[in-house]
Amino acid sequence: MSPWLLGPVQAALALLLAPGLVGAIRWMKARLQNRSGAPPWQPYLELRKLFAKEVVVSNNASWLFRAAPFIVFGSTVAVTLLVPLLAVPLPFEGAGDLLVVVYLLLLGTFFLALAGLDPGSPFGGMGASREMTVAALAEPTMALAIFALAWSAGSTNLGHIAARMLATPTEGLAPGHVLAFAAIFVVTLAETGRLPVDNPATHLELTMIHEAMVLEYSGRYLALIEWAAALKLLVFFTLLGNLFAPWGIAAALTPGALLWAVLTLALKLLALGGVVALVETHIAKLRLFRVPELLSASFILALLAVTASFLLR
Amino acid sequence: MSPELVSQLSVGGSTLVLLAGLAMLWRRGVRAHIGAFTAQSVALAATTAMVGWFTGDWQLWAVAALLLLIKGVGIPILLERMARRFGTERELEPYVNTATSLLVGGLLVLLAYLVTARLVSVSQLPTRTGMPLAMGLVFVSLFVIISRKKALTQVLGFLMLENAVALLAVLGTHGIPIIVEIGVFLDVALGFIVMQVFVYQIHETFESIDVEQLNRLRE
Amino acid sequence: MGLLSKILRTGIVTEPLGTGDSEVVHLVREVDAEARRLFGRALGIREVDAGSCNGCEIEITGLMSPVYDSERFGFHFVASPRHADLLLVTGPVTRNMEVPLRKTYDATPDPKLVVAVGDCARTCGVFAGSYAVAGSVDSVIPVDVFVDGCPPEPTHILRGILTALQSGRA
Amino acid sequence: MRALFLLLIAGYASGAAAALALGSGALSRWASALGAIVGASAGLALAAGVCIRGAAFSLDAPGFFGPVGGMAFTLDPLGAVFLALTSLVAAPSALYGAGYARLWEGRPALRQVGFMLNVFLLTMSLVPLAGGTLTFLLVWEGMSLSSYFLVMTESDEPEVVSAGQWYLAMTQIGLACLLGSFLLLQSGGPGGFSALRAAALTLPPGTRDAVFALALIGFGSKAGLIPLHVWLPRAHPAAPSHVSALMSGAMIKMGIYGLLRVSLDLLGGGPAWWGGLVLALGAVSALLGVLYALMEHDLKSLLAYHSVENIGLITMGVGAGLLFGSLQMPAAATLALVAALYHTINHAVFKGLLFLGAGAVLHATGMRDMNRLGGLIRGMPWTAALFLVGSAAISGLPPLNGFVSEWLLFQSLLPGIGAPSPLVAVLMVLSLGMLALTAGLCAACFVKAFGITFLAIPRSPEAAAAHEASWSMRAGMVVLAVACLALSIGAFEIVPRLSSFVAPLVGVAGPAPAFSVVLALQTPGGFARMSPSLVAAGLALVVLTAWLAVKAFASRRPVRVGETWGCGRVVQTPRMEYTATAFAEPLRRIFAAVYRPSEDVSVDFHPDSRYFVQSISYHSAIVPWFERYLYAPVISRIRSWSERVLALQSGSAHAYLTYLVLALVLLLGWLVVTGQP
Repeated sequence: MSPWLLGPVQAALALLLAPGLVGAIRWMKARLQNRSGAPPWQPYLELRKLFAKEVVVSNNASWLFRAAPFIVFGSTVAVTLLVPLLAVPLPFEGAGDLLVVVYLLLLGTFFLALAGLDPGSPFGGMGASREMTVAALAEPTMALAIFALAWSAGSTNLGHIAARMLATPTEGLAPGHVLAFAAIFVVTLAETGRLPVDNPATHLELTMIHEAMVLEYSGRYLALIEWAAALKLLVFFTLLGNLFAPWGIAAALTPGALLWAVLTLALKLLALGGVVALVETHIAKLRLFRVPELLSASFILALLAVTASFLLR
Repeated sequence: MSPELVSQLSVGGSTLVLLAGLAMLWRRGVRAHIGAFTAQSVALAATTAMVGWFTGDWQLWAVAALLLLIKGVGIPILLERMARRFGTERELEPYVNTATSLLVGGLLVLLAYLVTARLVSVSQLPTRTGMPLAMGLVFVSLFVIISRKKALTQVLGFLMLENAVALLAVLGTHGIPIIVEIGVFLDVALGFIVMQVFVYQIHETFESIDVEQLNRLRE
Repeated sequence: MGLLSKILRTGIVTEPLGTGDSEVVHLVREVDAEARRLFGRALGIREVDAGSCNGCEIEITGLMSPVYDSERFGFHFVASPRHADLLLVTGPVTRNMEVPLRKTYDATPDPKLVVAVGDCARTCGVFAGSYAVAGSVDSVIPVDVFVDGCPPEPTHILRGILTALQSGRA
Repeated sequence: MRALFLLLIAGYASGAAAALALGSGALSRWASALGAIVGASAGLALAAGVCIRGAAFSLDAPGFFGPVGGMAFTLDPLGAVFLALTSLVAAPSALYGAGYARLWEGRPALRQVGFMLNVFLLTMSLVPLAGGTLTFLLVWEGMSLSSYFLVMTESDEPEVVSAGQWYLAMTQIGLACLLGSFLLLQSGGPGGFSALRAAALTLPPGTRDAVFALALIGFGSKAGLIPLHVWLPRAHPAAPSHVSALMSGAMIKMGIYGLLRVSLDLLGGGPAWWGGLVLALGAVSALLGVLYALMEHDLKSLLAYHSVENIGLITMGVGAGLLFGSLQMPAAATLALVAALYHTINHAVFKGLLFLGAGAVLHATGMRDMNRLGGLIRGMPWTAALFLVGSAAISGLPPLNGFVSEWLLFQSLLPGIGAPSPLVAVLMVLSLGMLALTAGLCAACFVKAFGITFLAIPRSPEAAAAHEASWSMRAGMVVLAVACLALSIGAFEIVPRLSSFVAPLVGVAGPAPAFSVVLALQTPGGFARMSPSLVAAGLALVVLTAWLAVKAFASRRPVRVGETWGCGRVVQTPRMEYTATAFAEPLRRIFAAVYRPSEDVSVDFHPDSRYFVQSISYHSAIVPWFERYLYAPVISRIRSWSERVLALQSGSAHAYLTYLVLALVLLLGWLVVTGQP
């Protein structure tokens, strides 16, 4: 299989897995609440339904409201072309590094927030304001964690980082890495709207962050946005799984290796999903103005990660 | 164990010890603070044991055991009793708010890294890599003492300071003679008891262990 | 950790689909089949309290409880009518809720169903003739199914939703 | 070359002359704009020539200003970059201005602006061309004064006057520092830069430090580094919009140019603390700039604070370059300087675009207060789309140019951790964190700026009645928007050139570090690779595919237009929307420690019972702390002194005669004491 073909394959696989990941987390949460819960493939059914439904658009909304879902979805899919989902070296190694991934995700957030403001609904504005606040406060943590990773790997290119980790597995246990992992995990919770930052299952407008921005969306537009959100979660999990523990990722593009890579990837995603489900069962949502405390704690983790990599250089 | 592994482990261990200290700045509840202190003492004991294993020095093993016994078990029990006695008074209004405290903590760690840089560069021990973090914990626990209001929290700050010094000694000099260590323990125990008495007194007098109340003694 | 052990000790309390032949079980089997057929087994429900005494709300909350757990049929309550396929309306429509109810109905994209829950929804119950009451639900928006009872049990509400699904205006 | 140079001067001069000659009608508008465009195109061609050839162009004119030693012009690649970006903003702004100036028709203001704008552009284009101290200071002051007059265009409004005073004061303080700096640098001689370069090596370290410090203050006040930035948020809103675009896009960059020229070229770099200081100043400016921008709801003041922020980012690059240069890390230094230069160019383009957009809004609604705007995307679709492009670019979003230079900036800080001294490493880590926070907050701020201004329901009748800008204004903006995309996609062509320009400045022997492989940027040593063009292509492809797929497979039901969902509330009014202030409220609470907002709530109760509240009035203001603690005391001190001096002016002729006699006596006495004839 030619490396250029790998990109589309990765994107297709990510699109395929993402709703299942969300469904799996919901299922595990249901089980932890002693319910039998919806089956893990429920999100697929919901996407199918939404694509079939009518679209209602606010009379105050402009063309931006209709364009935003495609940009949000597109930018997230573009990220899946860059992250090491299945194999290193990556198909588009030279196209973008870890920073580009962060900026592409920011692009999606930016347009989603604008779309939230567009219909002029108070909830949309509230959601947009909060989403941008959280996103902005999460940036420093992400930057420093990337800093720590890149320094020990000698590059910010995702492929290099994963390959380096494969070459020297002991690196994975270095304190710098563990701390960076913890920091990025907290950022993942914040950026993908999970507890304790945002409650993905909330019905109360005043506590919403992500939901509040998409209250106006319906039908296929909503489907695109929900799919993009699931995809974003998958991207962050992939970064956590394949940058810090890239075992099982294919080094050569043989069918066997790729199959094994898919299998291990699925296992990693499930494991991380289980952790998230446990966390969400255990802790309550933070007040909005306690969120900065959480993020500054994660910033401290990232800072210590960098310091540790200073000390061990 | 290879020196590289040792230096990694000492960084890891002291990171855990430091994180427990920073947790004091993050969490509000007294119980959480006590838990953080316990975890810190255990991590400290583990680090000491690791160094002992590396150097093959039985005294360090003994010190580790003492740490585990006194600070990992004994003092936490006493603290729990105090907490139960006073009800769980939370650090609702520290002098510095939580987010800022955390950032200050981070800066203090960087400062410690700067001041210990030369020290680390001259030392030859593989465990030297952890020293900046231990020094960082010294600063952080001092910050805890000055920025928090509840007497109990300040006691914890003092105890963490002592942990930090012990860690510094273990990493910097591969441990001090056990006699000295025992002496230090006695000091700590004594100081702790004295402070306990003080805290009880404060509580008797003001029905609260908020040291702000002490201002009322002026008039 | 205490929480985890409790979770493990409690186990799954949802009424199983497979065993037993209580009414609920039969019902949920049918509901499952119908939901699968009509809305691709994914039904977004928007609950509108048009002025009820909240008795019906308590029963509706029961639907989401671990025992009935209607999420297993792909039902879930949504935060906005834009996301909804079915409106669950309770209570007599008060004058203040008349316009909001109509707006909610307009805001819901097609195909959509309306299930009116409780006696008040059909007859305005004890509130009938009050100066504050605009009328029954079907005097404001088209209703597919009425669920009687004051308040109706969760099973009846489930049956109502089922009937609405079968009525197949969707 | 020489011809282009003369054409540049001729173009601007003819534009100025036309404005004076042709009165204040449509003809003069277009003539002066045409002159400016000709001059700008000539400048662009000249710069391009120098950049491509890589050889400097120089021309001495001892004829002009004989008494002060004649004018000397040279244009090396570094200067060419700045000439290029100036001309790049100048041409579209002039075109835009031609349309914008219609509102002054029949008023002297038109003539004044037409003339001053051309003088401003001419002097500003000559700054990077200046080859000697005197020439430099002459054109520099020309630039400052002409821009001052442009700021004062609407001089019948009080806040414009006060803005002008602030601006004049800051520029003159800056000029004083520059004079001092150059005097220290120039030990006699004609003061050609080449001579200074040679002389600087022999200067004692103390003098070099003094030269650097004075230059930093002088150029920093022009660039708008905190705390010398106070004039920007005042002057930019006061000036006509295309002038603000030029000042913010091009003029403040001359401060960066001067800093680079003096510290790197003339002084040839210095001790590490220079770089550290500049880096720290840049980081602080960036963060505080964006934080205060978030609190603004005046569209143009918001953009002005973002200029402070971006100058901060550029300065971080410059500082890192100086620092690495002094640490003997030439590759890293080159990368940092390239990042700085590239961000300078990019900021010129997108900030110019944004100011022109804000001008179009002001032109259409007569308002700058975002809390009264909104819904403009219907009235003025072109302006909205173009402003959106600018917002995405300044937020560093792919695939636009801001993203490329911010990426380079991040990459240029990463090598810092490898620096020998731990202090440098810590400095780098901290500034990296601040850079990231700045980037995030900038995105948040432009969601606010665009979303509140252009989206949702109009908040005032003026906003509802907004009309689209005239074609020339739109054309000016379109040019800049296209440049935003081109500068991103063409980065792999431009960046290597920049590196070859700056590499000699930081003492890279031989070829400059490689910066690009096919279509992609690569940092020296292959630390990281990124390809803006591929990212752009990928994004376009994916979005298009998604659109087609949805078209093909999703339901074909027609889109129904309904009311905005507001939990069934009866009617939605603009008062229910989020305002700019509300949008920034969370950040304001989070960073309250920085803002120290003053808040007073006054509740007046019903006369009969305190249980009935009649009205609650809440007022809150944010005074930047450096203005409260730094400028206010100084100003009050000066005022008290001047009042004391006023006491001398008693008005009686005798008193004045006494002063004269006293002065004479003192003078004579001094001569006697010093024993001179």
